[in-house]
Amino acid sequence: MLGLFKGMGITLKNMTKPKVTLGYPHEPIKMPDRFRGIQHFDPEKCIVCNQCARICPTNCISLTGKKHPDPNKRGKIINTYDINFEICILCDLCTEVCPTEAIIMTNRYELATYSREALLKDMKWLHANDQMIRQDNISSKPKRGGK
Amino acid sequence: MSEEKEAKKPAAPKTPRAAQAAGRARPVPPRGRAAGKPKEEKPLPPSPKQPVVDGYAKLIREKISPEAVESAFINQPNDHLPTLVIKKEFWIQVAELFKNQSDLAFDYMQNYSGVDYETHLEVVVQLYSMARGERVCFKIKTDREVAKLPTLSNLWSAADWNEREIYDLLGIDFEGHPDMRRMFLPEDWVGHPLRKDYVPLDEGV
Amino acid sequence: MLRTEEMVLNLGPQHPSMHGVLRLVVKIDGEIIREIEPVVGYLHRGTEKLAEDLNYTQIIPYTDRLDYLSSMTNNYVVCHATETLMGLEIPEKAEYLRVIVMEMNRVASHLLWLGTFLLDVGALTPFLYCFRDREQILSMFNELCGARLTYNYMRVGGVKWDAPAGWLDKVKNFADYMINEIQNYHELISGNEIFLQRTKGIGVITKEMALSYSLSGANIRCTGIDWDLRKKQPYSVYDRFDFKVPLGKTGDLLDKYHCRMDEMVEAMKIVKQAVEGFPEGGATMGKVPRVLRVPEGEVYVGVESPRGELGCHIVSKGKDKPWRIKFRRPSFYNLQVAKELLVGQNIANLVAILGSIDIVLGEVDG
Amino acid sequence: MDWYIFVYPVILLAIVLVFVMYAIYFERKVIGWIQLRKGPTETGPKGLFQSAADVFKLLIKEDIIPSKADRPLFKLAPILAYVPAFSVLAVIPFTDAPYLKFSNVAVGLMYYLALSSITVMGVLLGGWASNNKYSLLGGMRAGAQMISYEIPLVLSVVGVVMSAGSLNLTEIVETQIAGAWNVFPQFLGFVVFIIAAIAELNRTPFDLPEAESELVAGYHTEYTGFRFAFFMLAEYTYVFAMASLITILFFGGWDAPFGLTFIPPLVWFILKFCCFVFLLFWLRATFPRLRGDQLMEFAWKGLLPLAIINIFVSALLKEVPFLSQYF
Repeated sequence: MLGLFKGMGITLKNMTKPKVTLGYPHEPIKMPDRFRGIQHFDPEKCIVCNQCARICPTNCISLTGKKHPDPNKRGKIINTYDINFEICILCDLCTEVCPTEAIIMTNRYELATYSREALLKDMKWLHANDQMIRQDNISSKPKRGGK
Repeated sequence: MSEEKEAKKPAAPKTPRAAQAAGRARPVPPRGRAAGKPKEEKPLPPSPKQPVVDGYAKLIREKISPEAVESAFINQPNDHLPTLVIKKEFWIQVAELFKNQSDLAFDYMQNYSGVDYETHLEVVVQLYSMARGERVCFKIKTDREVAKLPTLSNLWSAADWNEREIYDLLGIDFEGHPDMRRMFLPEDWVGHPLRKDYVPLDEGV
Repeated sequence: MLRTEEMVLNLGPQHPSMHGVLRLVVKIDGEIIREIEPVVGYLHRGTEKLAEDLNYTQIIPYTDRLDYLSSMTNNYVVCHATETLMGLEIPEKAEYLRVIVMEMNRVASHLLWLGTFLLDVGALTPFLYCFRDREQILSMFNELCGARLTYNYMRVGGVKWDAPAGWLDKVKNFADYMINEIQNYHELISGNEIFLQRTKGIGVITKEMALSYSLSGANIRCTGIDWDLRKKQPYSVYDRFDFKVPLGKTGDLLDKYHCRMDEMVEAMKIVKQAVEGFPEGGATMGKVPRVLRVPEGEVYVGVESPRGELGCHIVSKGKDKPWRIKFRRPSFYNLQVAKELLVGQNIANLVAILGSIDIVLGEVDG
Repeated sequence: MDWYIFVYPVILLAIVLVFVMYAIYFERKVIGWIQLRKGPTETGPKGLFQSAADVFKLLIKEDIIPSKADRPLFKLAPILAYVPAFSVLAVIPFTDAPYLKFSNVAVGLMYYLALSSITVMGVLLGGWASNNKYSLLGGMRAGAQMISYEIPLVLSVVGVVMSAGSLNLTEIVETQIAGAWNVFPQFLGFVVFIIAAIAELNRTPFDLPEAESELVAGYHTEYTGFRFAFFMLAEYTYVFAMASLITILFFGGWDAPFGLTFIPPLVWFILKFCCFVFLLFWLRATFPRLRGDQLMEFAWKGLLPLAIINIFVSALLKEVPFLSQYF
């Protein structure tokens, strides 16, 4: 019988302890800097190297490039850039391979919508998603190639 | 730290295992870039486990049949794992011998998987002996068209579901299995997905 | 004896205590189980097939979703298998970080097991206490790698992130807190007579069963068989830490419970040692080629996940993608024994025994 | 016949309904606090209207009867469960004031115990008529459990009845006011009674009939809408009734302890009553569930002998010169 009363003591003690639950959605949850949320995309930095689309494990990134409008400059600029958040698993590999930090993670995590179509985010939307951008990007990036 | 330990044995992990696989004619894999700094092809230092695997092979040849062992070698990168390729006709006898003989006593099945090599199917069984702390790996090849192997479920109960899984995904029929049904996929599924020539019914998401 | 009619009861795939989408077709006589047939596959996503078309880095996020309660060990096993085959050298710092997160993940996983197991035997409250503590681990993981469940933290050759400033102190404080907190759990649960009644002598696994069914983790250790891969086939830097492997005696649910509780304490001790011996400088990634081409060969490695021996069997043909990758999923092996354990029990025991095996359906179904 | 005979029961029904709503609310709050949560907070200030919203939701829900169910019995079951639950309140005296006693029946206790055992019929019927295997198992468990625990429950109050020399609940209280609260001389009886009462109420650790992790929702798995509401109502009305009964039988009803008579008797009653209700919630948050066979064993091999011993000891001590005033 003692064990039963001991347990009752523990539960009674916990009754007055501060509550640990959060009042979401009234108070938004603050995510740490490294949190992998919805990506922000900066078209000006993108060099259309296609690495993000290639590394993506779920093939949710599709992009097309076009010739640089300035004929003196070489290379391409980005034309369209879509991420399908129906299948994106926010694994962070696209930002890891991006050589110019054109695509980076933000702290935004709310993706619920009313339709599947709304989950297909285009370049404009991703560019406008510029709040709470992750700061800690390059410093701890895996150093590949034995530098 | 296993990686460090291996690194101390020079060249051991970086050398293609096929070199020892006397019985298995395999091309030397492309190396160099993948393994970091290119290194000279050196003859392998003999593995400390070499006598063990030779002993196993000898035992099988003596006790069961001289033809039972197709090849026996040490998988050096994999922590010097003694590996024996057994002909499927003798496989069940070999398994019984290795489980029941008291000085072998491989009573624990660590892993049981199947591989499709396009030319043939293969099951790989890793056994462990709790009493002796020894590991051994068996490989048994079977034909792709008539994929049949004897069941191990009478020896290790763990083989039961694993064989069903292999049957489901690779289409190897285990003869004598008490309940040879698909494990994961529905009964009316067509094909065995882990075969290399399997065509998915539903392309893309 | 009254003759009663047997009845087929279909438990799951949606049922409050089925821990995912397991389905049990049970033939019961009154409440006594006469026959039982587990049906799995409702969560089969074909990870092994998908992985054949992915390169080694891309496989890592997929492993997060196998055993989604201990993604760190899943990450580790695929990295470890690849590294073993490539013969890579891992920086010390990365290995320490790996050990810390794996052991913390073990505690998080055991806490969730504890909560749900007690929920299965009908106690509501410990579940929330377990979640409170698990939550702290998850927030620390969130700070470290930016996710709470699907970490995708490890890479072939190291880990993605170094520990952020002050993180190791947090970990150490948490380890101290947790060791103390487990005493509270013992006070709340271990002495409870109803709990003892529900677990003592129930669902006994014999040594022979454990070996024959290749059980691992607490399911084999509760029978007294000393089988912990961290000791038996040491990987990473586990050989540097001093920890015990808790063993049971009888193999019943209570022993399993105590094994897992003691494992949490031991895991926290490892974490403390790892934080103390944490290397100052150094990289978090070893020397890894840009494109991971794994030399031809075959490898099987097993690591001790919270549920048991998590193995990874890779057949490589020298490409950047594996020819065949097979995960030895401990839940899949452990669940098999349920069929033998459950016949002759009643429904209340079924729920408790099934809960004690600690299965994760993402792992069973692969 | 006075007019209030018709009005007071309606008021009482309203009080019971409000009690049920707020008992559920406080149950969720208390368990929430114990589990370091906040409990309901959204509907109304501090979530006060949460239960009202729940009840409203249940009332406007579609009434679903499974096509394979036994329709008449399926409909009858919740009524059969609820009507006795409310009827038993008729004999409970809340204070000494005459207007708060509905019927001063001479065999009040007997009436309570007899009527309350009808509820198990409703539960059993509901479980059977749903034509659902979980419901059936839940109904069977409920039947076995409630009938088994009724016996120690009845036997444990025999000591109280002997000391009061009456089955009338008002008289039982009055003897306690004159002597000591029954909880002290009848401690063994009290322990047996409270355990059996919790089992009768199907609450943790005896909540087998609706064991969520085993039987989904037990006997009311197939019930929705207002029929489900009736089962819930019956359950919580019994909490109300049982808490009142314990207060009356063992804690002196409205008797003010330590001479604190300036506090009105009704308040004392409510205070004691709330303590028991809180105990139920507290137990629910702490204990795991017993297993069926253990439950039966406990009733027949544990509680029943104890209750019988209690009767004998009470009878014996009634003859001891000094102690007899308490027995």
